[in-house]
Amino acid sequence: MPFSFPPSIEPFVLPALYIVILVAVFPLIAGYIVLLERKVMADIQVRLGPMRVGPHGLLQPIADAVKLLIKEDIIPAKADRMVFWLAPVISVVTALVALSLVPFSKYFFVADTNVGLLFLLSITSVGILGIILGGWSSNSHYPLLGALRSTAQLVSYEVALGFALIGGLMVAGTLSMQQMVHAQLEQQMWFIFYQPVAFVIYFIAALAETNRTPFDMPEAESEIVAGYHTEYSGFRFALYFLAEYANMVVVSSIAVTLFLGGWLRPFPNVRLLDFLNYAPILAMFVLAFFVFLGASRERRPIDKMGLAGLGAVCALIGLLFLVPAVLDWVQGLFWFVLKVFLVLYTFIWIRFTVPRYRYDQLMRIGWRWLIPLAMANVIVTAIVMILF
Amino acid sequence: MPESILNGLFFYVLAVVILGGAIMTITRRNAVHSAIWLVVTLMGVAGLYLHLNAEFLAAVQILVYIGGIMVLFLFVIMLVNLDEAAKQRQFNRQWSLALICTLVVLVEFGFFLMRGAGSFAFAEPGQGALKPNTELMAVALFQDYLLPFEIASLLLLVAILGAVLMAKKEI
Amino acid sequence: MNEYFSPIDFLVLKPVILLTLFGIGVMLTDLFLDQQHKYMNAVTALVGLAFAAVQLWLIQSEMAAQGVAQIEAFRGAVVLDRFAIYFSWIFLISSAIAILIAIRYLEIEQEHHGEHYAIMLFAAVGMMVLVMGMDLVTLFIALELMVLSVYILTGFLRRDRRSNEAALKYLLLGAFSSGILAYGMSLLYGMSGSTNLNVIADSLAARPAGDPLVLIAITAIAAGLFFKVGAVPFHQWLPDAYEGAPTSVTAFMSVGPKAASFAFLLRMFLVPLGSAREEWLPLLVGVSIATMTLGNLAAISQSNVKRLLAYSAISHAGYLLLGLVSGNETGMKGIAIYFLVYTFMNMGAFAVIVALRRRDLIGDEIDDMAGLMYKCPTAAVLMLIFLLSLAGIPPTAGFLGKYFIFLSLIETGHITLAVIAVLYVAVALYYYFRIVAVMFMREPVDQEKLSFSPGIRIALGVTAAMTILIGLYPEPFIQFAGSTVLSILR
Amino acid sequence: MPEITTAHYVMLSAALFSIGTIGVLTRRNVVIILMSIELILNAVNINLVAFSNQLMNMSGQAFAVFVIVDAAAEAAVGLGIIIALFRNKETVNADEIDLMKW
Repeated sequence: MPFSFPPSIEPFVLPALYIVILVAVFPLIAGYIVLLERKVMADIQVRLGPMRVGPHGLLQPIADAVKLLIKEDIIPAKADRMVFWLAPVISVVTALVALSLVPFSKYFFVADTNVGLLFLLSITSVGILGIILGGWSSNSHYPLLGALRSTAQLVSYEVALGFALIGGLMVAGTLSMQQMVHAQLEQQMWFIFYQPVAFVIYFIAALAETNRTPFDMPEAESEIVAGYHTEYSGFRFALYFLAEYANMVVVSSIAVTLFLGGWLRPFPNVRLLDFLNYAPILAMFVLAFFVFLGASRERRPIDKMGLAGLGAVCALIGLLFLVPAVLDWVQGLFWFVLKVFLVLYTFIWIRFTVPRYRYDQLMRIGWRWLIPLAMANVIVTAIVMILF
Repeated sequence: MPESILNGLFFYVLAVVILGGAIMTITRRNAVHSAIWLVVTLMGVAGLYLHLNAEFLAAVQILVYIGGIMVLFLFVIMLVNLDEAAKQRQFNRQWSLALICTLVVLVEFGFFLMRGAGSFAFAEPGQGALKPNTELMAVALFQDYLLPFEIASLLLLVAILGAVLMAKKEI
Repeated sequence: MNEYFSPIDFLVLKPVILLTLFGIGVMLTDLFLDQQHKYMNAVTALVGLAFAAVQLWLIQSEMAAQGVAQIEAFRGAVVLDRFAIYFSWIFLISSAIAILIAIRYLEIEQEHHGEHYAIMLFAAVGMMVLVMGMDLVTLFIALELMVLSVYILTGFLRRDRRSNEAALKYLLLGAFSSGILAYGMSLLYGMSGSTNLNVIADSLAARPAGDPLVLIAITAIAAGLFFKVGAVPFHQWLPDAYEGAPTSVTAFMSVGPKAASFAFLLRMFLVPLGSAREEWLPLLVGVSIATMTLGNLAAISQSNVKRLLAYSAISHAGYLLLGLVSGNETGMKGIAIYFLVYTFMNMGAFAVIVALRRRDLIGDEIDDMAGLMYKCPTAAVLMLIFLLSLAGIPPTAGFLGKYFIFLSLIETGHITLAVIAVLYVAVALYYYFRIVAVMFMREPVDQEKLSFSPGIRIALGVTAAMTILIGLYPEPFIQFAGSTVLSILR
Repeated sequence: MPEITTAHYVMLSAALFSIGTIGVLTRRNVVIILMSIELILNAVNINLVAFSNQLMNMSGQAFAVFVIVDAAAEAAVGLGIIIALFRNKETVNADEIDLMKW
């Protein structure tokens, strides 16, 4: 290191940097997840999806963001202004704070504490306040109903979610997010293979926790308009939107970390597969190749140039990865992001495949099936662990 | 000593947050506002726990208190719709007792300021450790306090029973 | 066996475990019972109590045979000594009687759910652990289990506003007092570095007299405990809770939880705070005088029998605190025997009120007792016996407890206190005889016969028989009580 | 700035405790009374955790966990009773709960 910080603040430098990166970059990522969702939806429905803004609609998220920001900001006349202002902020802050506990790679994480997963759960549980307060402060019937439904749903499924995680935790033997990944390295097995039931329960509960179909009761358009954020518009609405996608990323990250090997590459112990370490380079070059291919097919010159530039950037990044230090640093991040996106893809896939549940069915699934099943899973796991 | 100044700052900021939140909690007219201020206080207390080497407890505080109890409070406030109550007189007549409480605390503070922190003699520090926090908490809960732990499970069972019995229209 | 759970732990907890299992069993079988067969829940609960009693008996006789005075379990968190066993008997008996009188009453109120009996058993678990506890954490959580169960039982008549209100008041004040108590406990922990009562006792004894922290801790703990036993000035919840609760529950909470709270109070004042006796004694004397005064004087003007008995319960708490004021062997013996007697006479009195409950008549006003002598002489005579006993008239059992407590006061030189207490007994006679006068002198308002359910018959029979038996033939009971409470005196 | 000692935490806890007590004694709204009780229990927990830190002993933190459990149980039952009461009589003011003499 050419220069160094004074020892008293040295441990805070990297985390602070990572926080800045996360806060700055995440809204963009969320925007592109939305684009991904729309594209996947279009594909499932045999359409093209957004194509206007930029080549293949690649600039659509930015256009959306600009639209939301310059929209008129409406606060209902009888709303509780302070709370109305506060509620989306709570949602988005808790969601972003939760990201700080996610281990993106061996090197890239803001904090790794002894009680990491518990903290993560507790912070996401605070997000419920944003929903219930948002619904209440609008001083309007539909938001209030939506908020109450949503809260009941979140609280109910949090129990199942927690129990499912306990199953995984018992195998991992730690609450620290980094240690979980290391435990999977040591036991040479992703925990999804030890805890398939827990993973399935977790996945279902996670769908409910993030208000995704088939559990998107709180925003069931036909019944209660848009649920708790009916009265929200413009920037505040964007905040709720951001929080929702941040929550999706967080729950997927937990699933990846605890059940799918975190930032480990597949089969990290098999020497034969060491070539997978170079997968990030390969991926970048393949990406660049496809972008160039797409560029050659574009008609408008501006699109052609845009895509060509993007391809060049991809290729450049691929070249950068050839440096061993960079490759080592990027390695974990690559696998982690890949796995998270696979989980997110499943979320999206389910959204456009499965119909929505009725509210009472939703509660019944939670209380009568998921929670008892998750508890049984914990008990069986405990017995098996004592016996063997 | 920057370390101790940092510690002091941390303590005083959190103390202001906690006490300010508490005072706002008991003076707000609207029960929802009270609840929000109570959340502020609880967050401050959680921060204090982090400062006092009780990470596990800080997480539990947020998870159970804010994510559970306060949500329950808000839920009930919204169910029983307190708009009427907010327009009425907020305080009852037991001011005298409250005044006595305040006086007692002031006397206590006066004593504290006069005699200094050393006048309160607590037990000597022991040989134990507080880290790794979760593991030690597990040992404490499942070995030293196994019986209370089991009884706490019964307590929660009774609480569930009671809440359902009271709140459900038809059993 | 692994290191943190030993067979001894299991042995000590056996009665408690049985009660818990039966409580859960009641909840499960309740699912399969229709409204006509809900009484089966009561039977299950009684069987559970019987099993627990058998286990308790086995443990007791085993301890006697091996000459063991006390068994420590759970790393000193609980101690099963004779004191705990003695009070456990009281809890088992009072729970059984309360269940017996609850069956018909809940049917009439149309709130006959199995949960009632389950919660009662869980409350008994809390009480039994509470008297065994030697550790602040165990004591706190057991206390909360007990009081939380009682809050729910108090509000069990969900459609009745009086019951709702009583439960809410009880819960708010009870939770408040638990908070104060916990605050005092936290200070004790800070001063001694341990949650074990014996360690706390040692480290408090080593402190200089008049230490401000000790004073604060004593004040907080005393306030919390006085709340729980219903001593003045923390008694406001008690009349309301007694009046609003279902009568069978009132009978239960006037004996079981009260005895448990009192046993807890004794344990706290004698073990950890034992060395600070000079500091809490004046407080205790003041509180007990105020309690007797208020209880007895306020009872005079009551028109509701449940409320009257509530104030009389407050005054009884005053007498019991006097036993702790004298603090010697006779005083302790007095407290122990007082509770045994109180169990029978108080529950008997409430059982009579329960028997008066009919579909159109609540039966807890004094006027509802008018002419009971002509309608149902048995009930009237039984009530007379219980009231005489509550007042402390010699041939009945109630005399015995008061006798020992007054004797202990004289032994320790608190003559003034003894005189005051005896004067209040005269006041008490007045208001108890108001009920008697109404029963025997007034004409009945209606002629409808009382019908006794089998449960109430058994409950009345047992309570009346024991009230008379203990009064006429007290020696074995005195010995039983006397030998058991010594274990708590350090 | 003087060193922050356990006594500072105890003072903070005492202040929080008395604010909670004042809330219980003076407010009419029963929901807010319940919240004040939560303040009191938090004061207890600050004490316990501060002592635990001073003594290097986990008992205090374990005790605090049980206090939180108790707070949750009390809040659940209390709010249940409030709903039952509200169903029968539409008020949440403590001194309007007056069918019996307070």
